[in-house]
Amino acid sequence: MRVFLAITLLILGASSALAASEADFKAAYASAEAAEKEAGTLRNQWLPTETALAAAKKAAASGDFDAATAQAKEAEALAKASIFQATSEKERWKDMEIH
Amino acid sequence: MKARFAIGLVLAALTALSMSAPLTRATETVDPVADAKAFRDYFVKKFPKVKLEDFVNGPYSMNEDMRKQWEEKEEFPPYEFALDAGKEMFAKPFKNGKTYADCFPNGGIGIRQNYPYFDEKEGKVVTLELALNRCREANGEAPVSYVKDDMASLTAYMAFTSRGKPMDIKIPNDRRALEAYENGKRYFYTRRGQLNFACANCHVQSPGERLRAEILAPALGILNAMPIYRSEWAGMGTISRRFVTCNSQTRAVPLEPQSDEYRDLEYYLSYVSNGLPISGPGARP
Amino acid sequence: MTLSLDRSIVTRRLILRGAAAVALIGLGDLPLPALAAANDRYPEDAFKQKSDADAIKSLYGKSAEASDKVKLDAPEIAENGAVVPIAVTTTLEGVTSISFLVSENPNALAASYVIPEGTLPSVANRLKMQKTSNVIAIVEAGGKLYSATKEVKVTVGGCGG
Amino acid sequence: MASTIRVRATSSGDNTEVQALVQHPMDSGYVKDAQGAIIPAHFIQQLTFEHAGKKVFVADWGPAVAKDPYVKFSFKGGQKGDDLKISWVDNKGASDSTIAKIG
Repeated sequence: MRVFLAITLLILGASSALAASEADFKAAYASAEAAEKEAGTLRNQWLPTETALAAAKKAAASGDFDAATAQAKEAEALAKASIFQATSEKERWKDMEIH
Repeated sequence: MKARFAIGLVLAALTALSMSAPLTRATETVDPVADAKAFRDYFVKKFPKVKLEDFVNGPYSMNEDMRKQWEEKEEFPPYEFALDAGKEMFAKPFKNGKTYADCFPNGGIGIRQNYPYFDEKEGKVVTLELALNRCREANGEAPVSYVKDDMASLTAYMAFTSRGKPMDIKIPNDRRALEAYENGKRYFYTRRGQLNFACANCHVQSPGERLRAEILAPALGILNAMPIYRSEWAGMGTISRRFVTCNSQTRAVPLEPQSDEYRDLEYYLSYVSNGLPISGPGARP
Repeated sequence: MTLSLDRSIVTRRLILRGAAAVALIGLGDLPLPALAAANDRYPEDAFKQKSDADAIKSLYGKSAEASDKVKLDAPEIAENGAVVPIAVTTTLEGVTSISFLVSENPNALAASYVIPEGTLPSVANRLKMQKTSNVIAIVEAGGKLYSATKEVKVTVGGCGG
Repeated sequence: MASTIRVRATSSGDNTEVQALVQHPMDSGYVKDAQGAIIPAHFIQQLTFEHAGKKVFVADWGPAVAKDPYVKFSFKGGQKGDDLKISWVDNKGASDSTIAKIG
């Protein structure tokens, strides 16, 4: 899991060097939205994900696709984290249960 | 009188507890009776100086300075207006002439301690708030918001008529009822939100501790005082409103009020508090 | 002719007029309510003052001395700054006014009570406090001002949405 | 419409203890609403209690008095069944009054 994260950070770092275009933003926003939708089916969305999605949309509307893409990527990371939380808690909750 | 009251509580609890038989599932048994006993023993052991029925007073059973401020508020409580409004609404007939009393056993008086209950026809948990809105719809009236004043006033009045009666939640011997109970328990212990807290982190592991100005309430009897007037909201709050705000405090997106998860959560939390007195409506920080 | 007299001068003049009025009553009935209304004018200016010292000055025209005969009851940590139960009682004699000030509030004076003859010198109320602050109870007795002060801690609740 | 003033006045023979709870927003003028607009100051300025034609207590309040304000005091005299007149006026000129029976 940690290796996977390291690789994504690398890719993220490399691509953000170039100015993000509207197409980059649209792709990033779409995958963020998909991840958030999945978190929704798991009934485990986070508020910061929604704020990041809204910020991405706002930045895109004002034409600042760099910021918009960064926010969309942030939203996707948050949505993925909330999905990870839901799946990992599926059994782990029992550890805390009073016996 | 106090001693007799406490003994009465214990007896009522034991009868209620022994009612529901455990369900053996493929993987592990779901045993509400054992759960409730372990749940209560945990809090009694963790807070030996707190009397059993005092847990329903939440933060005020945990801190003297807070309790003094509560006792001052209770002299003339801020929920007084909601209580009067609820009493008035309860008696005001719908357009078709019926009133809420026609929807509820015993005219809705002194029955709050039996809610939520498991509706075996529907196979779902029915809470007091859901039942009230269903009563409105059955009589051609629009449902009211679950998180706003009208619902809080109605439930405040119904809770008031049950004050002192021990919580008495039943789990019928029906696999779906045990599943609803288990869903509620799982929700209670599942970490959620960016802060990664479960209800249990605050209300089981650290009741009595401070969260800035607030003192965390113990989970035992945590719904017995509902609905509550919170100074924080400068107004009344239903169980629905409390669940929604708790979720957003951990930065989780709240679910729809009265969604299955919340109703099952209320079912679980009420069941494990069986035997403790209803003390609603309550005043809280 | 509404001079914005501060209260203590007003009360002294009233006592003189009151005495005169009482003397006259023996001769015929004199409308008393006008008297009572005079010292109940809303102390607009005092509520506008920022600091507690200015508010006390505007309200009473003199400063107070701390006294252990003034018992101020306030929480150590307010459960919520929106509803802070605060009460004061005193064994002082001849109490004519009781006031509560919250030094750090935008305007220090929170509440002021006229204590007519025959009313006990003790008041309980619920105030709003913006942040941690000194709460000051002022008692005017026999024309002199006595005070008690206590710090009340105030912060927001919960872990933040 | 029910009065905005709830009163409990109980006489112990020589003293009467009075508690009042008044339904009023007591907006301080420092709070913003959901849309971020300032809610204008709206608070009770004076609350008066009268027994047998005589003022037994006058409260001068500022915006720092809590919402649905509460006050408790006692006065000498006042028997069971006496009338206690309570009235308030706020900074917008609105007012309400009620007459309570001493218990």
